[in-house]
Amino acid sequence: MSDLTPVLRLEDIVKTFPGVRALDGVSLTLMPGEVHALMGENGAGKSTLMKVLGGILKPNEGRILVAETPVVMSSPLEAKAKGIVFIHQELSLAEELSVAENIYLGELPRKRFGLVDWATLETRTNAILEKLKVGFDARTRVGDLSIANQQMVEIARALTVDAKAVIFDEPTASLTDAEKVVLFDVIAGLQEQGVGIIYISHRMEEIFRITDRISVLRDGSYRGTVNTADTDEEAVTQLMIGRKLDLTRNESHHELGDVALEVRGLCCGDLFRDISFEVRRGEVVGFYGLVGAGRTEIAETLFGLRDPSAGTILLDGQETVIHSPTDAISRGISLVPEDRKGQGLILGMNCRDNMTLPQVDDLKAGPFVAEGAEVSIFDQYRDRLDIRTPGWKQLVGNLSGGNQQKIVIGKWLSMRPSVLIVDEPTRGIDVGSKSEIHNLIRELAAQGYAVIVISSEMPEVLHVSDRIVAMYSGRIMRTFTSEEVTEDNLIQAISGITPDKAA
Amino acid sequence: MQPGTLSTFLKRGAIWGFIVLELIFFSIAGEFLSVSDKAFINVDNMLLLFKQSAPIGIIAMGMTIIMVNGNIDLSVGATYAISAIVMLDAMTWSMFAGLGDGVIPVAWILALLTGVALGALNGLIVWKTGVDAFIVTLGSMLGYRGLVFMYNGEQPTSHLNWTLVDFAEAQWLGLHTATWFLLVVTAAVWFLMNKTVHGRNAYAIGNNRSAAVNAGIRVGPHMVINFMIIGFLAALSAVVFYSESGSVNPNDGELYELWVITAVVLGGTKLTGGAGSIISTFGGVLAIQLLRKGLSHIGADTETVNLVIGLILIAVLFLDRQLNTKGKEELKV
Amino acid sequence: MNIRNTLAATTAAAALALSGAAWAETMKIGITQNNVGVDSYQTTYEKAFIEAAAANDNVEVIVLDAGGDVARQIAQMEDLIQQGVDAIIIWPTNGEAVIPAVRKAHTAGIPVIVTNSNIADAGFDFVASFSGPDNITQGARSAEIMCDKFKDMGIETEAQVVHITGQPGYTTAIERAKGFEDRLPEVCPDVTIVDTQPGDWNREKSQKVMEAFLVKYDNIDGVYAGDDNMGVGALNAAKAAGRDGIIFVGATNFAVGYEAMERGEYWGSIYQSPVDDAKAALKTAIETLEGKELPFLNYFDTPKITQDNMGDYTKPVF
Amino acid sequence: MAEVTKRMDIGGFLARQGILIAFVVFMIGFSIANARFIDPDNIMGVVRSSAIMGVMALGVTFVVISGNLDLSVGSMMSFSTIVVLDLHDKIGPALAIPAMFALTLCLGAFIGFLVGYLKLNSLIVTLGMLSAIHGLTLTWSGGKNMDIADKEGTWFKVFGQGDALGIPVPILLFALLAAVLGIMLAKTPFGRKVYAVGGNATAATFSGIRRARVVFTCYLLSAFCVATAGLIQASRSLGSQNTVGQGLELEVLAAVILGGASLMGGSGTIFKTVIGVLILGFIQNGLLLVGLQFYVQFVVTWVIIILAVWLDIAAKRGKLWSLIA
Repeated sequence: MSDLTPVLRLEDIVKTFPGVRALDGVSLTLMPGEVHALMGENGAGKSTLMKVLGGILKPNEGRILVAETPVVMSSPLEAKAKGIVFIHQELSLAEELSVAENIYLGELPRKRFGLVDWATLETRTNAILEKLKVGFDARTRVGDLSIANQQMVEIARALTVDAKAVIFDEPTASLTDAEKVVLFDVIAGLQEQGVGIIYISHRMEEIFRITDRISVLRDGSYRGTVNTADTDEEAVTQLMIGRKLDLTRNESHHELGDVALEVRGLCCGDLFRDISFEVRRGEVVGFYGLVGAGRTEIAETLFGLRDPSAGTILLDGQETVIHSPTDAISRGISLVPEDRKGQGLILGMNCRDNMTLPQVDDLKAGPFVAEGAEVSIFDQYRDRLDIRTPGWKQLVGNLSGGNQQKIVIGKWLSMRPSVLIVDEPTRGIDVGSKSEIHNLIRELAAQGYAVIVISSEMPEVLHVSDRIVAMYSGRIMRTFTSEEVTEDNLIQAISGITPDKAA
Repeated sequence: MQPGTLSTFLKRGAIWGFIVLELIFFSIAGEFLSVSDKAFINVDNMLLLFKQSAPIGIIAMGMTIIMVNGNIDLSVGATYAISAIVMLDAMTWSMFAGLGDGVIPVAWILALLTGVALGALNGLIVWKTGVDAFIVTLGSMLGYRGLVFMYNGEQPTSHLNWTLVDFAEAQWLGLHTATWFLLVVTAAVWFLMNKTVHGRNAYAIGNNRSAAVNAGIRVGPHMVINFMIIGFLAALSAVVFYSESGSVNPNDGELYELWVITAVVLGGTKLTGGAGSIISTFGGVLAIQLLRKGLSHIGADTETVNLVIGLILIAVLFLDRQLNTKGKEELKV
Repeated sequence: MNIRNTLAATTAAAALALSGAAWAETMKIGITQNNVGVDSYQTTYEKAFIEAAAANDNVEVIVLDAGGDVARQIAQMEDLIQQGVDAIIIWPTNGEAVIPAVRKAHTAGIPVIVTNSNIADAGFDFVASFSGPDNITQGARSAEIMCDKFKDMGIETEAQVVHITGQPGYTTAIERAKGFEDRLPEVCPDVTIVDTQPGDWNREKSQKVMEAFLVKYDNIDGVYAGDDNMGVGALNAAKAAGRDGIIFVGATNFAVGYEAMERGEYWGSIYQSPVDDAKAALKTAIETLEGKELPFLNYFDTPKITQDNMGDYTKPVF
Repeated sequence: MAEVTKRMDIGGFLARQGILIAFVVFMIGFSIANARFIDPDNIMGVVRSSAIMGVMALGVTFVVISGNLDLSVGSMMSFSTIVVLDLHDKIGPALAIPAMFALTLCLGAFIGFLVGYLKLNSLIVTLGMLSAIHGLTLTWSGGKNMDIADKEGTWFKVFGQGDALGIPVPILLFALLAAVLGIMLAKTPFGRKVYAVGGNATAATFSGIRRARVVFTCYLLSAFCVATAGLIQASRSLGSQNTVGQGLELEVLAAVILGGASLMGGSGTIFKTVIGVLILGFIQNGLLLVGLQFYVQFVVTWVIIILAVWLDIAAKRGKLWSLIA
């Protein structure tokens, strides 16, 4: 870093929506060659700020300066033309189109008469793909790629223009560790070229690994910028949420009960093979592995959403066949799915109705839904999970991510399951809510639930689990107790390295 | 060859397989059931097949664009009728009286402009109000039909110009005029959708609208352009057809939207947008016309025709889904 | 392309030769109907046509239905020409739009017989003959039936009439409406037609239209409907509203109209049998092929039928 | 700020209730144009003749809220009308009615099976069925009009022509069905599931709701409503053509959309559908009374549909013009 002119500077940005002051005088300076973390809880204003920067929203007050020249941006395309590139968190790819077309989406190279210049497009794309060391080429259809590779396509978009600033919004959410390394190399490469990088993430270990400075937002206002080297996780967290967090490993143990769920030799086509494990009451079993290792698919099979091709499932020692979620629910299995908005919630429905949906058949007064009973269930779990909402009539689509997730968890807790499966319980959720949810999972186990936690975040698995099942490519590589697990042996296991080879 | 190529081929090729099946079936059934001595697969008959596919086929090309773009247009039948009226009526306007047969291109252009304008109106409403295209065009299907009747009451609008008829009935290199139009439109739309930035953006918008918006693609203008194209093609279809027939009933083109959508869906275009192929739509159009032709070749009566066409539509949809399932381990949602 | 051209030419030549030779054996007659299934007249016509053809050993028929779509009808004309039939009978969906297709048949040497509703004058050169009812006369006769009744009742100077037409755009609907509206002022100059709305050949639609008329007008003395289906729909509306004394006149005497006449609720109609219509068309086609001299216009008679003379007619079968 | 919010709310309220307001404005407008319009007899007459379309719209509301379409209702209504009229003279009305209901429900079950269990696209399936059922109807009737022999004596006519408590039976049937289905949709677990399936089918499945069964039931309900409409229709005219229901599917869909149900599924109510039905009925009637040509009605319906839906979604997004770039 040097004292050159900043590539991008935001000055006292104010953005109000009817009744809300979403951004309240936010300033941010991005120097060339700097990786600048932007942190804050969900709802702190990060995405609003990014929308202002991208020209999707117009700020009420304040200025945006690119290379110290004030600019007004009215569209993402204009932002890109000025050298500001966004890498979005949610995959925004057109699956039917080729990799090349996706990378150059919105700015395909043209020949005369609006024709696409395919030759140029492919040459340029392949050059970028080479830098990213990926195993596909410009013509591959994006829909045929794995999620991780699709994320790489998204990242490749940053390399198409002579960027001055690149904004990464949770780029690692679905990347494997190997791909993360490539991504960090790409970021380092950009850095060397003097590109400024804004890096948004909830993952502390990444922030501390690659960023130079950290700016923090809270409740729409700017809380300050610190040099990464001069601070630690605790200090940053405190800046973000105004209190301390418990980030220790799980060491508390409670009495384990009987085996609630046992799986023997479960297979499902190519998705996973020969899966055997058991979960006791009072125990949290973590499933750790790369995206695509088959963890979610196991959960879906247990929940009756997929038919296993072989193997048996035993609940409380009884062999069971589960054909549908309805079956699973009636046998006491609950699943908090991975995709909150797509699978967990009906966004256009209110909080109460979402929460009581699985048991609406049982909450009856005569032929009608017993609305009073529903409200009391909602109230009970709102209090217990500390869900912040103006009332049960609020549409869940209007809640923040953390509160939405709590609604989903509340939905399944109110079913009083004997086996609770939570898939990526804190994806896209801020630090504060994250730790609340972790504590909740521990508490539930203490109350005698058998809990399975599927997660791609190592600190999370380490924090909540009594035992950890490491998966690689559809198989269980190894099962660790919380005493024997270390970060190293866990990473080896999920990378497909068996203990023998490692030794 | 990548894995899945065979199944992709099957999916893409399904419509052509269906066409071959139809040809075989009607040839054999025709031997027993047809009154005619002519074989079903006869060069003349196949040339006619192309010609008769033109009215629906030309519009279907536009519908493919609209559906790839993630919209739908139910008003094409009415647009078709209005354009036809404009074309036929314009030839009688006194201001063009001095032009002689020179009035023909003028009338054509007026008709095409009418189609473009009506399409643009639909597109602008969809863009500016944000109302779903299905609802907007369901409304204009009624509204445009109202305009048709306003033009000339319940009377047909007619103007028989034999120069025009001779042109429309001509055969060049063995193919009828209408066939040429259909082929040129197919080629042009294929080119548009596969080679131009506009076409690729249309795919991107239908595939993932928010991605397109994030990438700075202006969704609205692209949609308006596509609605103008389908309006143009509906008008072109009218121009081609009514140049030959010279008279339009105010209820002409009713139910065309349904036949057109059927052809497009048979060709494998997704109703959700983002995927679809012009060549397969061409196959879908041929498949429907072949079905009609075949059923009349073997002398099926009205009730059978209705029943068979309805059930085949469902059967093809079912087959298409079967080809697209991933097998037993698929997620059950 | 050249090969295909030659091929096409040879097949065409073969087709012509064949149609000439096929003479001695059987006559192949193709018919393309307007819209079977839209009303029972056309269905009955279709069935009667097939029966009449089956009764004649020398005739084979191809029966097609255009479903009300001009494009489909023209395609069917082309198919029939291509299949090399000896004669084509057409029930036009649009009296002008089919002229070029008829010319094509004419050029191919296939005589065309128009049935039920005629094509426009411009196409007469290409048509062997027309067989069917005279819809303009029918409309005129309905006007006369109504006017006569008004005169009997002595209200011919003040009567008010509403008019429910067939499906907009159909030749039959247009011709009957024209016949009625031209003739009525000639015979009963003081009778006024206060309103006209389409009933789409549909009993239910017509009933709705009549309900609105009844609300709108306190004095309705007569209703003319483009066919009896719609006439009975209007009658149902009047009965439900308790309005008596209205004179209902329709056309194409359907069974339902005949019954209403028996009950004395419906005054009169035009007796038009689809069976006669179909037989006449087939006969005209056969005689044309046999080379008989025929008048160009073969109208079969469609007499007036009222409560007074209905005993002379059998109840329609449709 | 507070003031702004308040004004926004009034605007929001106006937009949300746009359809009701439009209804009132129309009624006033037509009443001024022709005093007979608000004649009780006329109003009763309009409601009575809207009842048939209205009953069908009730069932289609369920289908639309569950996220599907039903374009086959018109064709299916022709089928039930023809069948019940034909059977009336053959096995008597007491047996003809249940037989017709059973057959119509079979058609509904078939569609429900295809869309619910086989997960085929409802637009195409019901489009296919529109044609196929028309074929069935023609086969059943031989293409002929179907008329009851004894039109005076049969008690069958009570459903279409009878009165009870001074109110025409079709209106009573419509009101009764609207009340039952309205409560079913708003208050029962099944209704909740219909909204859930339409709102997010995947999330509903993940919540243990059997999507297929819900969709299947919606189509059964729709078929039941169609059968009821067919019964009223048959009884009203005691005779019918094969095409009696032709085109009604679009009118029904227009009414449901006017009522504010989203074609994406998950929203809409029976009450609003009833308003949508009445608006269409009164527009038709009003334009006839004002003496405008039938085609003006097409244009007016076009404008109203787009305005109504536009206002509705504008209220939801808080902006008049769309956010599409």
